[in-house]
Amino acid sequence: MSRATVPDSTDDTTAVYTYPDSLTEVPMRYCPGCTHGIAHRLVAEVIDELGIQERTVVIATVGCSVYAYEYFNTDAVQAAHGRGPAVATGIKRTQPDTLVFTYQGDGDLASIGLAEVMHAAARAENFTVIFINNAVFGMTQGQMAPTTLMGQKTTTTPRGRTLQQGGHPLNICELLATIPGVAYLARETMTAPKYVLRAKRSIKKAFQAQMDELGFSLVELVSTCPTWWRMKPLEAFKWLEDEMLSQYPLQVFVDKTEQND
Amino acid sequence: MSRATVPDSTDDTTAVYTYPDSLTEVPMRYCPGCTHGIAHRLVAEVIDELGIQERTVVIATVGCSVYAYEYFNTDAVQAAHGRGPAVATGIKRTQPDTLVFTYQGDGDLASIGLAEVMHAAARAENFTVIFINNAVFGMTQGQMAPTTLMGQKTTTTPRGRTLQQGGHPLNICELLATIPGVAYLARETMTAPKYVLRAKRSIKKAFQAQMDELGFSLVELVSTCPTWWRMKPLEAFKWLEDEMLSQYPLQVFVDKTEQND
Amino acid sequence: MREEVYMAGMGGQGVLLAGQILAQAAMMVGLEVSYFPLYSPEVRGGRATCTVVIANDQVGSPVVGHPAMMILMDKIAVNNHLDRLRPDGLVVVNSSLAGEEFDRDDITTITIPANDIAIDVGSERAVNMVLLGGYVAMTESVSLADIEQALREVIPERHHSFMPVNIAALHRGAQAAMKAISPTR
Amino acid sequence: MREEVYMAGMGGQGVLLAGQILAQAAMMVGLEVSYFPLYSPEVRGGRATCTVVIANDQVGSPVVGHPAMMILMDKIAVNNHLDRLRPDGLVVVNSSLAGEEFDRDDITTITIPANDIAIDVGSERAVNMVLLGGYVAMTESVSLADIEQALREVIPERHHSFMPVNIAALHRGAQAAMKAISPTR
Amino acid sequence: MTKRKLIGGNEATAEGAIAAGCRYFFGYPITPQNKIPEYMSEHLPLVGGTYVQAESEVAAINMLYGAAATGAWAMTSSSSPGISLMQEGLSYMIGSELPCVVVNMVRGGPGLGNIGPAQSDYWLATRGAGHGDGRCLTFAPYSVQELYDLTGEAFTIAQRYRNPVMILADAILANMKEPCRLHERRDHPTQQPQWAVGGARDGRPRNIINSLYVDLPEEEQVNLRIARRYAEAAQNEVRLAEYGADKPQILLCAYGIAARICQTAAQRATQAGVPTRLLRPISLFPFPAQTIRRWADCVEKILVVELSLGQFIEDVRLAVEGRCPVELMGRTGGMVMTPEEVTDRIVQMGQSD
Amino acid sequence: MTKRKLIGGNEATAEGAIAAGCRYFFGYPITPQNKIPEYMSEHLPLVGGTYVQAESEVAAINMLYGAAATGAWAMTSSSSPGISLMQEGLSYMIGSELPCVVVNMVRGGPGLGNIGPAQSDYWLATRGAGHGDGRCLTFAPYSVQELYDLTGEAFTIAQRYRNPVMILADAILANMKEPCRLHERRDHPTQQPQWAVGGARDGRPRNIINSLYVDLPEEEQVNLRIARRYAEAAQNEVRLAEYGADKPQILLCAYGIAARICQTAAQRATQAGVPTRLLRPISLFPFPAQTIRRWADCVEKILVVELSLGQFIEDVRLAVEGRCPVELMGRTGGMVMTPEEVTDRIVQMGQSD
Amino acid sequence: MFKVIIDASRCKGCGLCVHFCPQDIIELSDELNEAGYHPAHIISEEECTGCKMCVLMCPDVCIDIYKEIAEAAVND
Amino acid sequence: MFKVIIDASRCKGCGLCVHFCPQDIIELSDELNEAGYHPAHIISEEECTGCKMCVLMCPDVCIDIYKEIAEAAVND
Ligand SMILES: Cc1ncc(C[n+]2csc(CCOP(=O)(O)OP(=O)(O)O)c2C)c(N)n1
Ligand SMILES: Cc1ncc(C[n+]2csc(CCOP(=O)(O)OP(=O)(O)O)c2C)c(N)n1
Ligand code: SF4
Ligand code: SF4
Ligand code: SF4
Ligand code: SF4
Ligand code: SF4
Ligand code: SF4
Ligand SMILES: [Mg+2]
Ligand SMILES: [Mg+2]
Repeated sequence: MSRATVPDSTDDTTAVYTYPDSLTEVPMRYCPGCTHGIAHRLVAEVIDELGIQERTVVIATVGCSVYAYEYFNTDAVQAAHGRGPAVATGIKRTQPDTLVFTYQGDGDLASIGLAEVMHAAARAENFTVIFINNAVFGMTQGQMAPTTLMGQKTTTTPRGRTLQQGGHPLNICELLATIPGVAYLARETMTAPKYVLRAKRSIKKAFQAQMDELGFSLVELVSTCPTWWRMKPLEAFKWLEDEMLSQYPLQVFVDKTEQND
Repeated sequence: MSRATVPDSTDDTTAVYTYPDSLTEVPMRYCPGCTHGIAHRLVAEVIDELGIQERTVVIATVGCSVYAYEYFNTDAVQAAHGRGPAVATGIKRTQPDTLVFTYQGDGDLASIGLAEVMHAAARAENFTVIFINNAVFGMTQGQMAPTTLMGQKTTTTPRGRTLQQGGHPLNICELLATIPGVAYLARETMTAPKYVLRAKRSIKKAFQAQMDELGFSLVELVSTCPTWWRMKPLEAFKWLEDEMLSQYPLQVFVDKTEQND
Repeated sequence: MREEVYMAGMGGQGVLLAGQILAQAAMMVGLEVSYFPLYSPEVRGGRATCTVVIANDQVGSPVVGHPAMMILMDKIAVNNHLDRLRPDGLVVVNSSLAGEEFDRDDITTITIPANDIAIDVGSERAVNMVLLGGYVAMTESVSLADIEQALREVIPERHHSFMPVNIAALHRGAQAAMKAISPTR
Repeated sequence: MREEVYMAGMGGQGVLLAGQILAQAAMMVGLEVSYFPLYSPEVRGGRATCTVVIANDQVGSPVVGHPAMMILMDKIAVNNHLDRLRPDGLVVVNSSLAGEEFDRDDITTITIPANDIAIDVGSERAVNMVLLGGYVAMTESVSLADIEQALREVIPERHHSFMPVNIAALHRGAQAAMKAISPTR
Repeated sequence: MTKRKLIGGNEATAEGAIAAGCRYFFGYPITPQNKIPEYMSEHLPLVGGTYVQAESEVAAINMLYGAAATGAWAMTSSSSPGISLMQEGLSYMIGSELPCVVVNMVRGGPGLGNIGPAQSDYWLATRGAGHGDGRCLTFAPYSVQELYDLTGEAFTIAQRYRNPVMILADAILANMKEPCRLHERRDHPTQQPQWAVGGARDGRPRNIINSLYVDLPEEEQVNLRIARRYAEAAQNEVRLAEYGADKPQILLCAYGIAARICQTAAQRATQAGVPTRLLRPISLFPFPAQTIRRWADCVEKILVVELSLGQFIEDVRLAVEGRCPVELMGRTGGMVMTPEEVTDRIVQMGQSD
Repeated sequence: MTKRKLIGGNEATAEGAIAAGCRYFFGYPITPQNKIPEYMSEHLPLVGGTYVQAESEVAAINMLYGAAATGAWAMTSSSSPGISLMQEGLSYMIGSELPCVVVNMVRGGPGLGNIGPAQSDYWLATRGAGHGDGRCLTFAPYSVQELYDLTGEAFTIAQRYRNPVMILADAILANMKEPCRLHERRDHPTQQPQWAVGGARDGRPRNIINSLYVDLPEEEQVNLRIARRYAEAAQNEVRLAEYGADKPQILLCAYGIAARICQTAAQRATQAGVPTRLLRPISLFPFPAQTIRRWADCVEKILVVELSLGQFIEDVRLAVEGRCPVELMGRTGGMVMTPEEVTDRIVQMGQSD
Repeated sequence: MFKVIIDASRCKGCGLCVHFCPQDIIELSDELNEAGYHPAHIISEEECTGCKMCVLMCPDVCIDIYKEIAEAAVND
Repeated sequence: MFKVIIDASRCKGCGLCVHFCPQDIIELSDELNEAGYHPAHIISEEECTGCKMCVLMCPDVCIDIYKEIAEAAVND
């Protein structure tokens, strides 16, 4: 049952959509039009719908989403840059009946934290990763990330990313797809309602995989950073669709929940 | 021209095989029958054959091969555990006309150093990795490595590796094969003369790729650790062939030198 | 001579730029100067403050507990910082966003409707220049002409088309300040 | 009472096991004891040494500069360590691998052809027990019977079939030592 | 009284933790402490605990962070290079006010160094825990029995002060075997502390474990609270032991394995006519500064003996504040001084006056 | 005399390095020093240099290790948490006797902390470099000009002592803009030092860069050699500056940004009738202990002002050895004291006697 | 009939709801909110179909939608 | 005719050359070398075909092989 259809009783109306329980009321500090906010909302809706708010622990990592512990209305742990998956491991190993997810940017996960996420996947650790790939280090002011596109200008690739300076973009899902410990793995985006709905379905499956103790799950959300892309929010959506999706095609890579049904 | 056919002139004989120039005469400290020694010899022969001894820098990493700087008769740098690829990056970026290779065990490369090797590959750093996968931490007395097989007993999996405790074995070549910066990538072994010859060909190609500035190259050598497998050298060869090769099949994954010819 | 000025406003209002231009001007007339910003961690929409200290010789502390001068760009800035102004200090306030009423009567208050003036000279983004002009009118370390010079250095060449607006804003701010010297003193 | 013994040999010769058995025996008779090994970093083929200190009450330093006693398992051990034996000290040497000739004449030297004896009792691997037996014959802290007790504790159950050989080796070592008290003293 | 068992320092450390209620171990192998993870991997499953071999020390300390965040009694162990890699994680632990136990079996450094005994991580242990004003509470056992006892106690102390506790030993203590009295293994506490995460169930307010404070005054308050805990620890947790002459001419200061060496040296020097007392700090932070200061007024000289080139001596000097001369006898790089050498040095000091 | 340019502390640091001949930068972004990598990525390619964005600080320091091994003039920069992650690598650098320059723009800690100014990495910088007896030579600039000058000089000093040199500043200095005189960019030295790797060509004996010494006495000798270099540095590289009253009643000790604050405070306190002198160590290791000790005999009291809770003060106390009372005025967690507050404190100290 | 409530204090004026509303009934106001943004508002609520596109796309979770109960009952 | 020289001081007696020699002409000695291993030695050099299998498999690079020059000249 979708949280959105739960009637929030007032005198003469039914709620079609109201603010999710699993978000606090703290206004989010993201820049206008940044998809971090959409991603937060989707995760919160999924937590509401699965009825797991009281069992959930969010792991806020270092990036623009570092304050995730203020936004998600659940227990929370703030982890060192890149180490969310190690922290999640520590939590799940001691409290296996919690539901744990890390929320990590591409700098956090694909740069400094690559080893931790890959090893967690290899160990088939039973938690979920929400991976926000916006092709840039947002919080630190727009430097190159491992996922920055070839030719993309950032504050540390002022002439555009080149093979010589920064190498090739790293495709995290394609890497993780080779690892047997992965139970659910998908790449989604949020630049249109249909994508948002797809993304939410994937997030829900990822949590479902965790609830069913199938192992490691990760949903990559190809995201925008209008500020450091130096674009208006809608321009950023277009650039994402035109430029990023060919490097990061949307796909469900692994889905062991299906076998489970 | 093969180094082995160079006549080492004595009065009445020609050398069919003599000790490679690129090895010092320091006796190697490896246990009897350990394939580390074969791997060293092969690399040294390749360096001799390519005539690059004076341009080569070996990066000894931390594992039983930590003393590689004593054995290879070239400039050498000893790197912190797992960080060989970062050190190699630093050397190649400042001295691009050197030939640099790291010599790394599976603990070094696949456990603590996973991020460094993957990122070096993604950056298409132009050096070579010799990766010794013996399914165990040799130097520290036989603990589980990421490449330890399921069920394998080690000093930290006294009841055999299980999914719960240690997760799945990590297949490094399969992971790296998804990365476009890789110019040469192969998995070989050394348990029989034919394999040894194949392994040497791959090592030579990897160095060739580096000399041609094609990017990152890596040769995985499926290896033995008779001591911590608690086997005689020949038993270890058999166990490797029977048990390891199904998890780590021999294969040339990427070969851009071909396109270059 | 040691001149300490503290500026505060919302990120995007050009607080930091105003501080840098003042610092640049001071340097160009041969004074010693130190400028330092404090951002809040939000990339946008956060608060921005900066301190500029100008001196004949060594600047000494760039940190100032109770500055003698302030430029406050909006209500929040007034609420957060005005109490730290030194008694007998001088504050230039943007009355468009902060009103005209303040708690303190031991200071000199220059109120300038900077948003209105900025719109009037052609760009709401010139609010910072209006207030800076007002400030310069009240101090002796640098002149409006020095600020104009500094502007040319600090503003990238490709934005020099905005020069006239900025200069107009400066002067209008200065005029407004001269008129506005508060009677609360 | 403070008894300090230093043992050295090649890895694999059972130096460390000998030290542990001695320590175990000392503990079992109610003494205080400290055993510590020093390996060289090669997994195999390296050198192994250990120190055992036995005392009535606190052991104090487990590190000993000039031990009063030594067990040296081969030539290299003699070359590397004998000069550190305290004047008037006692050394038990494996003459099978180290010969009978030593540089020092200010010490008591017990030479035991330990390899030969070990082969004789049925296992070359019992060399360490032969030498330990020789040592125990020369000291008062523990007896051969104590060592036998300790052996039973230290050797894993599944290897208890080797017990008789080890015990024989101990006793033969002790006999050899009694006979061998060197006339160099 | 329980039976004594001849047991190695590493094993005693691991067993001490298990016996005290530790049920989670996250670690990465490194000599000379490999027997600790090996022991844990063997024994923890038998008591319902969990051993996780981390992919690195960085991962290990962050797994520990996660486990500690749930209130679990958890630990890691390593040796010098691995402890260096844990500095960021330890700083996070301190900043987030999380208890844990970290064992450092120090080896010769810097860099890869060697696996000989050393005390050259003194600063790393007592000043360390990376960046920021936080520190580890640090204890230095000097025998196998003390490794066992202190590692066990460390868990209680860590919980009390919500701060990492470091057990600082060395390659000799790690490998040394001595008789040790073991007590029954205790169960680990089942109730989560009130601050721990694990799901905000049944209406309990949600908990947040965090070291980020954008509000600078709030961060300052946090740091002052942590500093107050250290001050409290300085009241309650200072431990030391003293041995030897009651009216000493020379005071020896040494901790850990160096103190063992000095125990014998103090005895011999006293016998040789230079009355010598050994003061052995067991807690390194908090440091027994007051006792040392008191002795400084009564002795001719202090000799500091450490397996490093002048780290521990700074704490002694800070305590002494010039009251008497303080001399250093240090070794480094895996080397140890012998009791004979220390004795000679004391006798020489005693005679030079 | 060259023209003055209004330039930020980060930019001055980066430009100072380039101007001195640094051509290689390996780093990972972190606030408040992001403008350093950004500047480097923009400018290094223009002078034939190379900027590599490492995947982490651990990778960055190890890339630096590789670059330093070839004799290249190379640097990295970071801020507190990143510097914690570099501890193992720095220890390797020291153990392998490699020169390099590391900049730490300290922020509020521990843990993630905040991006406010702090000096709470004092121990990390001066006692640090991870495990072992090694240390970084550490310099603390206090103005944009000094950031520029000292960062440049750091390369020469690093080469001279074959040891990492750390530039320790903070979030205010990083973001502060001040007039700065820039000199011409110098070319970097083309000849490899004799110990560097890069291929053993033309019959030169092969070079090995290594910190592993299985032979313990050899390792001890290496450490003693390194210690001798530090002793040499203590002879040649101690730097300090003094300001204020010639016959002071109170001596202020402060470094970096705190010294800037104290400059004004010393002036005002003197004016207020308490003659005050400021002693500002510029080199933190080696530490200007002798000068402080001399002053300790001449003043009533010393006030140590630091943006931390009592780290720097230990070096002052070690220098003073009880000759006069040493008091602390510390802030933490990103907070700073104002010159007014310091003045008040001095005046109060001056009157209490 | 739907009731669309946009929390103007949270709104950052990103315009995504404006763009994605198929009925084209959302607009940014000329006024600034406290945070300095031009918040979105509904210009013609009666045309709203309750499709939730605006909700789906809003990064700041500013939008609540209610349905009048009479209709709701019919629909259920 | 080939000359096979096995450096007994380096040999660790692993037996790999013994196993892989197709001519079965290598054996481990009963004696111990300095390092305590039973080194390999050739028992019937005349049967050696110079196939280098022993060389290929020796982890300690103990084996050198020479060919008598007369024959070598013929082969070249
Ligand atoms: C150890 C460490 N290194 C560096 C940083 C600085 N830092 C903070 S966020 C960040 C990158 C953030 O990028 P990303 O993960 O992509 O998140 P985004 O802001 O883009 O959402 C970095 C490098 C840090 N806090 N800690
Ligand atoms: C930072 C750090 N952590 C741990 C170690 C200890 N260590 C030395 S070698 C090694 C593993 C070696 O295994 P592998 O790389 O597989 O090499 P092998 O010995 O098997 O050839 C470890 C964990 C270390 N030296 N440094
Ligand atoms: S900087 Fe980029 S990623 Fe961060 S909140 Fe702003 S738009 Fe989003
Ligand atoms: S421990 Fe294993 S890997 Fe290491 S040298 Fe011995 S056999 Fe080889
Ligand atoms: S619910 Fe649909 S029609 Fe109504 S305002 Fe939102 S987007 Fe427009
Ligand atoms: S999408 Fe949300 S934040 Fe953006 S304009 Fe609409 S209501 Fe405002
Ligand atoms: S060359 Fe061939 S035949 Fe000759 S000894 Fe070696 S393996 Fe045997
Ligand atoms: S293969 Fe080499 S090391 Fe092994 S037995 Fe033969 S010669 Fe000796
Ligand atoms: Mg990002
Ligand atoms: Mg291995």
